[in-house]
Amino acid sequence: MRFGIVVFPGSNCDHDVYHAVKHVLGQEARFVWHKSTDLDGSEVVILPGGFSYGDYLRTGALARHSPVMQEVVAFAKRGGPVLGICNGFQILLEAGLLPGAMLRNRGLRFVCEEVELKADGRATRFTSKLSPGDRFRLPIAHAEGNYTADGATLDRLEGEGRVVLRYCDVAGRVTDEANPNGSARGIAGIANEQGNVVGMMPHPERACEPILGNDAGRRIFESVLG
Amino acid sequence: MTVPPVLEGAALVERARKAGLTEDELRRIERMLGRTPNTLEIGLFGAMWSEHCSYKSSRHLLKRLPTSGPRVVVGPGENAGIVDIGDGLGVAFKMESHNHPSYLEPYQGAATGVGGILRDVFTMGARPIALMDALRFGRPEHPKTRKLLNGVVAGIAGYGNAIGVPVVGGDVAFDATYDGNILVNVLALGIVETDRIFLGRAEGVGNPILYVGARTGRDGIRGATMASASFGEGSEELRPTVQVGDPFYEKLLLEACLELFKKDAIVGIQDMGAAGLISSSSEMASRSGAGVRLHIDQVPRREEGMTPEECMLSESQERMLLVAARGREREVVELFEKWDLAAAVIGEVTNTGRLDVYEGDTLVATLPARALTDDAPKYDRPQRKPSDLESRWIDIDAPALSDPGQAILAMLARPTIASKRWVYRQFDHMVRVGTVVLPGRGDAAVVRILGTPKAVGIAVGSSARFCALDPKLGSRLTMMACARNLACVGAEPLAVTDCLNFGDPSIPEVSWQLAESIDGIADACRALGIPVVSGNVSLYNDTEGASIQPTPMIGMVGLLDDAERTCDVAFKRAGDRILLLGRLTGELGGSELLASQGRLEGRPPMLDGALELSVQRAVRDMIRAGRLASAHDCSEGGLAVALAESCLAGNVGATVAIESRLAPSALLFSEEPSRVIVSCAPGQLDAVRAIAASHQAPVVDLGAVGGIALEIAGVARLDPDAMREAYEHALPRIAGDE
Amino acid sequence: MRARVFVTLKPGVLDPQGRAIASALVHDGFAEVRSARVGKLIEVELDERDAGRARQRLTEMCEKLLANTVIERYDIELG
Amino acid sequence: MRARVFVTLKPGVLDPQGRAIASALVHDGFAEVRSARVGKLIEVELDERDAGRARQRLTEMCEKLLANTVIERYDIELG
Ligand SMILES: Nc1ncnc2c1ncn2[C@@H]1O[C@H](COP(=O)(O)OP(=O)(O)O)[C@@H](O)[C@H]1O
Ligand SMILES: [Mg+2]
Repeated sequence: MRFGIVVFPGSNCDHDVYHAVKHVLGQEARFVWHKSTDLDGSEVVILPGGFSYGDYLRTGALARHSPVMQEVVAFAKRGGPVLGICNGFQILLEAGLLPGAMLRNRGLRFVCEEVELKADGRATRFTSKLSPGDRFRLPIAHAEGNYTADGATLDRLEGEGRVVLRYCDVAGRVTDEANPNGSARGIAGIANEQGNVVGMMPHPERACEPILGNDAGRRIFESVLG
Repeated sequence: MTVPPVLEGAALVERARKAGLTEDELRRIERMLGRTPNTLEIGLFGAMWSEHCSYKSSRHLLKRLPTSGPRVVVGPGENAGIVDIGDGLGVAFKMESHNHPSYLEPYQGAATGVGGILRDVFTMGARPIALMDALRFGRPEHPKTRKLLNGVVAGIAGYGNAIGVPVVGGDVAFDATYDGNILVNVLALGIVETDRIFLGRAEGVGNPILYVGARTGRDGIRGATMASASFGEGSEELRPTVQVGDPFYEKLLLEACLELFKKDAIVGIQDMGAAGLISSSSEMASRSGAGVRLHIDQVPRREEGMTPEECMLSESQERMLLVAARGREREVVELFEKWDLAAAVIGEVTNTGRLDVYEGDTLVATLPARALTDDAPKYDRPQRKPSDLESRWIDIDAPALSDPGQAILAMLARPTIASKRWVYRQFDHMVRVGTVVLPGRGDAAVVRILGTPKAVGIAVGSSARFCALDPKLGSRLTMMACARNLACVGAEPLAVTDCLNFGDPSIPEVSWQLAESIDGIADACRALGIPVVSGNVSLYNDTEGASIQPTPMIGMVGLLDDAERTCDVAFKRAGDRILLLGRLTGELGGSELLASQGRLEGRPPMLDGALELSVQRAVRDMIRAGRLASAHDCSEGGLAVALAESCLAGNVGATVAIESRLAPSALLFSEEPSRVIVSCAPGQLDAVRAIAASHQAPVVDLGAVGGIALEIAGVARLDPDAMREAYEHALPRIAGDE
Repeated sequence: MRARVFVTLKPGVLDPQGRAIASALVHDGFAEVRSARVGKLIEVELDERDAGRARQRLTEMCEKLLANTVIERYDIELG
Repeated sequence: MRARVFVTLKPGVLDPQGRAIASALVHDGFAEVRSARVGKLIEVELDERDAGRARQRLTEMCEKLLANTVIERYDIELG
């Protein structure tokens, strides 16, 4: 499958996704420059993590105005699979492809560590290889992952099974202590109604190889391969 | 446009003094030029002859360091050193201090320190893959410590995280000696193809000189001079000299430069760091022996009304000076414009050996380039051994411990020993998917080199208490501790970078410390068979007459041929055997145990060079042969702390019984060198012993992994929650998070 | 023309930064502080003389870019 | 009493964020934008009725905590 990895000025996990997709999963991967006006035949689009536009103003706010985002929105509307990881998730929120917004982490600090997660909701293009309740660990690395939306939106996301990843403790409970950033209802990842657009704060591309101590992230990429 | 005035008499001397030049130095300049320099020229000399830029008090001492070796591709003198690691690749690395700016404005000071050292590495053509930070703060209870700690860590995170280079490890300690002079030393390491290295040279008469990157403002004017002055009353007034960094801009600059390096469009490049344009242009000119003509009015600016002097001395961040091949300048400018960066031709290479600065058609400064650089004065400062030193070398009687278990917990809670998770959790240490041994897990960081089976190990540190008691021995111990840390992750030391953080060199005791320390580093380099390839000297770390204890910070880089054959400190499985490689002599001089009693006393422990190398070789071979489950060096806090850390990292207990006639305090807390605690599956025991024997490394049986508590037979039993409580909460408390 | 744009969190949206500032102030001896909220102040320099037109353009800027209207509100001050 | 504290960068201090925002606005069709600078707006709710005393306390808060006076300046608005 051909993966297009969008490179915004300030993206810095673009090479990592490329490595995971190409060298670990053996798929075709190419970078798509943010000024580009087509997706170069991509069958899967990934918005990688990093600090697009330095995270200035608000995370993801400036990136969503990049020329390539029109194409990404059109691709998503056609049902094409789009995964936003970390800053990519923030961009999807700003672009309106997913509901809600991000606030500063509750502790106000950048947090980089591996956290406990559990799969939830219904199957999406990026979580079909996970079953609700599956637990695993993935790294997070962000200062603004404190997901927020109004109560009605949160209820709707949950009701429609669109909360796909939650922070939890080792027993699988979604608790305040297990929540690294204050995110509403322990939300770590959500999907759109059709399940083709997914945003998540954890970095699956950092956990695809045993040498890195964890390969749980592979299942996210394998899901989209079908 | 007019030529800057030439002053006379007292006004001249005063002007020179303000620029940081002594009257002797002014006279020396007059002799070199055969005339009196104009005011602009005085400013240029002042910056270039500052301690920070000229190394005038340390240069002759640095000559004692071994700098060559079969793997050295680029040694000291360039922006970073480069060492060959095979496969056509090299590692470029350097460590640099940003102590003074970080004290005045911790966030921006530390952030721009990261930006500056990254530029030093990527200017060589290398892609940065790792950062390490070595920090020294004052006492936790000092009123400034909390703010400085928070600001410095946030600044490193703010810059490093945004630019996407992982901070893979570091070293943090607290001591009253740094109350008024914190240390912020950052090491950057990159990978370069050895046939595509770029140097800071201005070559080829007529080649255009380009300015690229951010526009120039009045940031940090006289930063180099400030870094060469002592702190005292009123130094807070130096504030406007603080530079502000923009990691986003630097990320663009990095990517643009790496793209540029793939073409053959440039002949030399150098970042604009301390003393900005004057330093980069005169260094590029004097390295190649060419000359440079600059048109100062062509420099992209962000502020109006800047004088030529301000333009030449500005330390605005995220800027590079480069020499393009003639006719290729258009291409270079277009490439930078693609990345939305400013680029402009501001001069050309000449064959005059001079630095000529024009404003419009007016020649406002004309100086021999070498007068600014190589011909800066060199001072062989008087040295004197501190008179109180030997009186501190008393024999230490092992203190009695009323409750050894409590003593271990107290040691785990010492800020210098306690977990640094609060720090590295704020740094993205995983970006670039290279970090094989994460911070907090290993004695050294291990970063794999994608596209090869190899990895580099990086260790930083400084045993400042040992150096305070005996700078030469302390520096040797520091070097060996770094090498041992590398051995504990399976790496073979390749080369060293250093930051020599010392006080005011005009004080003979400080000069003595510097000289001794350099000798100690040189000795250890020879013993290890490795060179120093880059580094930095930071003097005048003193406040109101009190200099810091000597703190030679060492950054040592090692190679692993197989990234999979590495090791961390965590005990793994119940039943694994625990062994100590090395001896137990119980020396306590200069230990953290004594420091916890407010005592800086004793002789640092003896270093037996042969034993040290045996232990390092043995542990490295064991890891390479895949025999070990864990390896952990015994350093601050001794055996007890090392055992507790291996338990905590592995989330498992251990039962240890040590036959020894030493008093418990000596057994538990001695910081003697040349010791490593290893664990292995029982089935590997014979092989492990055989490897130790083949290197004549002594082995002491300690016990086995298992249970949840750390039990030291007849001494203490420590429950994991108590250990974790002591170990994990010290830093968050200092920072004010708890 | 110069303008000041104030972007603040909507009432009801949690403000972790404001909360931290308030508690740090109280902790530092400013016991009279009841709460704090943090917003952004964006000073824009415009090539536009007409106030009405400037306000209209700034409103567009806010809607398109300067504020995230899911969680933020904005105020424009000319002059 | 309510107060608004404006914390802005001192003139001459580089404002990377403002620079990025201005260029994004221009790219987005707001060609009339010449520059932007970003500051903080801190709204503080105080248990204090006396305006003079409030201003004095807020000044202390700015000096101690709210502003980084190395690179920032502040303005206090009561009301
Ligand atoms: N303590 C040291 N040991 C070895 N080399 C050093 C030391 N200090 C400085 N150098 C070398 O001297 C040169 C000048 O260093 P420096 O002035 O710090 O560089 P920069 O211009 O980037 O600030 C560099 O090549 C550096 O590696
Ligand atoms: Mg340099």
